[in-house]
Amino acid sequence: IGEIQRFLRDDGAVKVSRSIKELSNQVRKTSEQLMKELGRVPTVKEIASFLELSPEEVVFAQDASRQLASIHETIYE
Amino acid sequence: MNRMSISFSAKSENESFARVAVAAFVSQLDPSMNELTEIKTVVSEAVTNAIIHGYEENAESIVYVSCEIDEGNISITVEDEGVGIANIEEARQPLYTSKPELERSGMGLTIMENFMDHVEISSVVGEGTRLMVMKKLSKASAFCQ
Amino acid sequence: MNRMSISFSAKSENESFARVAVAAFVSQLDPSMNELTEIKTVVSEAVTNAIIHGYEENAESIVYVSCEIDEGNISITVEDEGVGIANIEEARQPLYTSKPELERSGMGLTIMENFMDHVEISSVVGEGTRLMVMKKLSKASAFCQ
Ligand SMILES: Nc1ncnc2c1ncn2[C@@H]1O[C@H](COP(=O)(O)OP(=O)(O)O)[C@@H](O)[C@H]1O
Ligand SMILES: Nc1ncnc2c1ncn2[C@@H]1O[C@H](COP(=O)(O)OP(=O)(O)O)[C@@H](O)[C@H]1O
Ligand SMILES: [Mg+2]
Ligand SMILES: [Mg+2]
Repeated sequence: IGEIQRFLRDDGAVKVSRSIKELSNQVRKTSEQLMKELGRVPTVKEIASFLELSPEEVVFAQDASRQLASIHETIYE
Repeated sequence: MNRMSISFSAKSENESFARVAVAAFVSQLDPSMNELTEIKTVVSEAVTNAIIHGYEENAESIVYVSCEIDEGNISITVEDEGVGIANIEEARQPLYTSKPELERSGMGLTIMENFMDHVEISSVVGEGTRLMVMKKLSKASAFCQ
Repeated sequence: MNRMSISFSAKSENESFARVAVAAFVSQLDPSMNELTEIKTVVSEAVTNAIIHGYEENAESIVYVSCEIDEGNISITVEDEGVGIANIEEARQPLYTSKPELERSGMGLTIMENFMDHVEISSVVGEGTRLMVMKKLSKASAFCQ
């Protein structure tokens, strides 16, 4: 099943509601890690450059996951 | 100086769109993640007010949001052409809500005042409401990174 | 049916904002990651055209983007009040660019035609350009999986 999931993800056919969740987890983990390293709350660009995303994409990943989680539940669960 | 505006149907599904659009725009100024969360919360509260109070969830109506950034200063305006507010003083009181039946907390405007440096409301009954909030980003995030 | 529109200063910093705003809005339909990437690419290309060709990077000008979703159908309009296009046939040719000095690829409109089901351009020289693209999300992505 792991293989298939990876395939779907690489293949790009995976739905946004599922894929974005992973990205939002990365944003959260990066934020926690930078907080430890810097001793303060990181800025959005600090997280963006760490993840090689634009700041706007960081915002999208962080927020969309909430909205999309509920779409995912209504459609697939 | 940079400016954007968005408008959208008064549906609660669009609250998330409005929040992301404003947050994505202000991310150009490199706010801290905390400041970003505060701004998103304020946009959510203001847009929700326009949808449920201003328009009473009439999805044909349009909500208008605009945002201007200038150095570390952000100003955000949320407007509706809905029912308006008769008593703005009263509306701003913590815990005051005109819709207790919807389990509203009455804390939306209070939260905005806490997270922003300045909150201005103007409203005409039967014509609509305009909310303007301003925030200056902390120096730390605006200049020293 | 749901609708939004955004407008913003014609600065290249805003391309990423426009792309994310449209992505946040169409995400309501839960497209596949591929479809979302295609849509974001098209918005980038169209907004870049408005900024660099339409307005020749005059940041006082305003770019207008609107988006309508209805079941699995998405339509996106990008408008500018810039110089306009004299010969639309020619502009649509793969590799044609009027700005080879900027190392433009001349592939923007071709990419849009590839990623979208329908691309419509109307333009009046000296008044501006309106680009409308439409896409139907694949059934697979709308219902299966
Ligand atoms: N856009 C608006 N249009 C009409 N009335 C509004 C608007 N925004 C706020 N109000 C009024 O102000 C009151 C307080 O708003 P708020 O503090 O956000 O609390 P709540 O939304 O939980 O009621 C609302 O109950 C409503 O009566
Ligand atoms: N919004 C616009 N306003 C004016 N001219 C445009 C606009 N969009 C496209 N064009 C014209 O069409 C040509 C082809 O566009 P495109 O395929 O995106 O290639 P490129 O942007 O790399 O030149 C441009 O070089 C320009 O002459
Ligand atoms: Mg409220
Ligand atoms: Mg182009």
